[in-house]
Amino acid sequence: MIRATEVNLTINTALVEKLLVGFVANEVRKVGMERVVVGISGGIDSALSTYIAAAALGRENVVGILMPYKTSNPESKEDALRVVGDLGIEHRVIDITPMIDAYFGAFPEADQMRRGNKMARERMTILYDQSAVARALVLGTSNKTELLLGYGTLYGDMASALNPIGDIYKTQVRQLAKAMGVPAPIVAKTPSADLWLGQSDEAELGFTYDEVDRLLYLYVDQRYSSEDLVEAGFDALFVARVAERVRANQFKRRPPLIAKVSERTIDRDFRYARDWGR
Amino acid sequence: MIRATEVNLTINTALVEKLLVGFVANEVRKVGMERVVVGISGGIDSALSTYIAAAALGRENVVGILMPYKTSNPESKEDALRVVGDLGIEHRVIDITPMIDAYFGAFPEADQMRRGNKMARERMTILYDQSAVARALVLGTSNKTELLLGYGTLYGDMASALNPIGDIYKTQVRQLAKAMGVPAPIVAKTPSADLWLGQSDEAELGFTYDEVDRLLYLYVDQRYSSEDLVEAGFDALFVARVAERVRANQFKRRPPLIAKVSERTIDRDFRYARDWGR
Amino acid sequence: MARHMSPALPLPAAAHLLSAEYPGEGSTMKLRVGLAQITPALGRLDRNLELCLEALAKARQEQVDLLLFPELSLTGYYLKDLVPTVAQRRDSPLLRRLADESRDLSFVVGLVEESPEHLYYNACCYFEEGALRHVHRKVYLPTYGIFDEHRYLARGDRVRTFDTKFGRLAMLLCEDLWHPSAAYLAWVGGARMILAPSSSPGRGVGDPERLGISSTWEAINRFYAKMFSLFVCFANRVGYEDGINFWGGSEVVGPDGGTVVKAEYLQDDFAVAAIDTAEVRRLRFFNTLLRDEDLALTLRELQRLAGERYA
Amino acid sequence: MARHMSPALPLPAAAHLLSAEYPGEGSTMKLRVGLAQITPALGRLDRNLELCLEALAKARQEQVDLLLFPELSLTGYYLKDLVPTVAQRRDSPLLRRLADESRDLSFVVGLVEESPEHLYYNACCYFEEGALRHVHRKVYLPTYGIFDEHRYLARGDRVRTFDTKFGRLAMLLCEDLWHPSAAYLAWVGGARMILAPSSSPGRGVGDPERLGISSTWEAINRFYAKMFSLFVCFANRVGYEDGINFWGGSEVVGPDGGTVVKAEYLQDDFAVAAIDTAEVRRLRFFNTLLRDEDLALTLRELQRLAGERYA
Repeated sequence: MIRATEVNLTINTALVEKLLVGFVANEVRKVGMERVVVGISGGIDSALSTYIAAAALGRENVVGILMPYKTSNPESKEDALRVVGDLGIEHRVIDITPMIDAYFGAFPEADQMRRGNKMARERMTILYDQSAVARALVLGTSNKTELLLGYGTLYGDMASALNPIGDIYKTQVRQLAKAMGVPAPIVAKTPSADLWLGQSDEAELGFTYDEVDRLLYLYVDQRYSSEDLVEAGFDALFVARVAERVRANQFKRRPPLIAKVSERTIDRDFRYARDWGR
Repeated sequence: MIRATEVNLTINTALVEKLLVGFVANEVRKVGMERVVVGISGGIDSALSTYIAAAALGRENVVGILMPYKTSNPESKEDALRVVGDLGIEHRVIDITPMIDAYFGAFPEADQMRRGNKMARERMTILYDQSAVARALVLGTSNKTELLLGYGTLYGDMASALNPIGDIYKTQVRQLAKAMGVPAPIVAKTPSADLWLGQSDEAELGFTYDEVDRLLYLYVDQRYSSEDLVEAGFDALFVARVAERVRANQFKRRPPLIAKVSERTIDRDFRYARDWGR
Repeated sequence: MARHMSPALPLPAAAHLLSAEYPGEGSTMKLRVGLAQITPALGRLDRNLELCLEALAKARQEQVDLLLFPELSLTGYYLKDLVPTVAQRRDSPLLRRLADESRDLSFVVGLVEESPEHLYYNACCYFEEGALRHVHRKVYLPTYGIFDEHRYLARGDRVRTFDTKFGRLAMLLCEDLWHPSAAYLAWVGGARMILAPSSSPGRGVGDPERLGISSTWEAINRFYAKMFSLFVCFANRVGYEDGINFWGGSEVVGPDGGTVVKAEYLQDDFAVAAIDTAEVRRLRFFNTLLRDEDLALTLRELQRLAGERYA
Repeated sequence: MARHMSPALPLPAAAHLLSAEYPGEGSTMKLRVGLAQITPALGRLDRNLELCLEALAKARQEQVDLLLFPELSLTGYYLKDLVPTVAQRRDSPLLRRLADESRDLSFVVGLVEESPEHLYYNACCYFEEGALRHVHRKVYLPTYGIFDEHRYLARGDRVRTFDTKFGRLAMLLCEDLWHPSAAYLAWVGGARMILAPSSSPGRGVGDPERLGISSTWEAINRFYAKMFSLFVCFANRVGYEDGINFWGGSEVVGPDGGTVVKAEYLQDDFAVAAIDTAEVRRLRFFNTLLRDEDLALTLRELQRLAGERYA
């Protein structure tokens, strides 16, 4: 039987880099494009995605968009500019405060969750608008841990055209970021969605990425059961909470439900690759 | 061989109504909810979706959101209020002008297309925010014609939790709307996304819904080839344009691409229903 | 009613070990067949067991002798990667629990069976007099259109009839019935009733009367019932899964091709048909197709075709 | 080289009509095998035919005798509902065009074959001396994990060897090689080379050396080459489709289990192996497994197992 302590999430970073760089180059060019836009938050995920894109397309073909809100941590912007400066890519700063405040002026009672989600979606709308200007695709920056836990905003940060890091766990994002030269302070800092001051992913989630990645790897990638995982040494409540979270957030990973009535329904029996004819 | 003129898109409206009302009631309650929010534009698609939802959940469980922009046709708002009044549902008017103008103040050069897409996405962000307030799901209002042609905004009007009309063509939307009592002026008026003044779907698309629905039905539902369709009497250029449009817009009907590197990747070999455990 | 029973399956031995020699074989009887047209919850054995127990209670109230649940009634249909999670071995506590329920009432439930080699089958189980008497593993796994069964499941390799209190029966699961060869094997194998648990998704709304798919199914059920002079008992589920509806319309069709009972479309229902298997006997006075059927010819020609194909 | 050829297939007759009596059978020869590790465009026959013609031109420059393209090289892999759109009948203009290209150079391409009954097969075609000489239809259609082949395709029902300029060969497509029974049939059928066009998607990044899937494949190729003392020629594609990469690493493995040539991972490549089929003869001095193999025992035991399973 597997032991919780024995799980090894080490990846071959040279190989993964080659795969992900190839992915971005191939999928962008296949649709007749040359460029991507990416929202750079100052965190490790968007930094890594940006490094991958720059390696794939050349620094002249990556546009970084910084979208701070008035309460965003100023360090986030500094870190985002560090990525921009280190890679030498074009960038644009678009303050989302006017749009967000214009909306919540009518809803002063809105809590942090509503505000955070609205900001995440506002950023998506800006990335898509800027992608039209730049004749570019929108690069996604959600990692596998977030996608499985549903720790992200549907149609916000979870929305993109292509996502190079959606199949690697947060722990593996760190390995690859280090290997690809993402600045050390960005790799080292405490993960935060920075939707409000002092937000910390791990405090909010109630567990560390190290812990949950090992659990998710056994549960999702290796298909051990919840019972197996408890036997392997994971806390039973932790296992139950994570398993339920993965299940309950399945809707964030699936397209909208369409009521089937015809003989051939989109995404059910009308099935083509996204790359159809490319 | 089929003849273009013989295509019959008549639906059994009583049966479709029963299916779609059941769909909304079942899928909403299954996730432990009672309510939906729906963006009511004044057009036939959102009106029909709203009538279906009211029949499914009761009028007290449907919240209509009207989201005009300063250049929106005032008739649109009147028609939207007609739906609200006829059904007796709760509604809220949220003017999107402040948010949109706050953004485009920095980009005065933006064309109608950019503005229209930004508005469609802004409306999505508002619907999702209002759904959190109302503890409700967001109801989709895209019909099969629009989804196949990609005539809609990705992560804008195409985004929702559940869409009752995504498997019926525009022509069939009209039949059902009439049968379910959507006010006649709404059923009769010229289809328009109303993203700018005087916009008309059919003028923009370059063909009528009647024409294209018959073509799409044979091409998509019946799987006739482009060659068959020309033989059936459709104009060759029209067939080619529509087929290419369906192909080129496949990305709007698929989730973001994730670069596969692991043994089990979301949506590739990690597959569960959205209704997992419901 | 015949009182001599087939022995309970020695778990997990295969169903085909049941003897074809059965005292009282051919005797006819009256019975009440119930159709439990339910809405299973996807991947929730606990909730579906409750639905099952409720329907069994209702069946007892209504003096039902044989109750049919739909295909995958214990699990829901679009299981995808949940298949191993919900699968049951023949000796599982859940199946023992169900067997206990069959002391006074025979019934058929649908579930995912896990074989000793850890293969997963879309199966239906016939319980009678406290034991699991027969298992049919779906042979034809639809993997087209809205279906992906072959992706998740192994394919059954037997179509067998089996003896019960009510005479010799056969079970076929949904798509199996779309293959006339499977129904033919049930007929030639001596079934007087085909039990057909189904999870048929609704589609096709051009017909002014009903769903396109219902018309097709109703024609199939009537065709076999009439041509083969036997009862077809079709138990179809309802409810929605990921936007796909299951249309219900469960029915018992008699050996004359007529409807004995028909459940509602698109909603939960519980229908009971009072039937007399003597009808099979009476109709076979007129319909001599079974008498005239040339098994040897069919077999010989099939062997020739297979020989040519695999030469 | 042997100059006596099998007749061209009378289109669309089945490949198994090729005579097994072949003058010069058993004579050995030197030849150059090319592996065209390409990136097909999804659903674009036009662009893929161009890729194919380019690779044939390159093969002529490099004096290649036998060129292998990957599985579905003319169509791309994740075709889904495009299957009927890109399918080719054996007498299609495209196949005639390819046959013409084979006057001076034998080669294998992958495509979707449409049968006379309008069934669709994942097939590979062996062209030689101006004609289509053999078609292998993939038998084992993976329908798990990232694969959905059974959803769209019919399953082949033959594993046959066939005679060529280069002696007796067999073709197996990708997943076919994961079934030792298929490789066994090629071996017992007399193949001195297994040609294995593939579209293997990359996954598994924990290994410090290479992709997890590459390790598995390389072990499979070496196992058959060494145990069966024959050449395994594996042509795998590259490129990305909907985020899934194909990892390349095409190779020719000799009858001693050693690598004759290895193409790059994850990028277009063109590799040439100069081989001598006399190596098969020499290694079978040492490896007597084929001499000692008990075909009758294996057949008898399989018949027993089938008899038990289907009793």
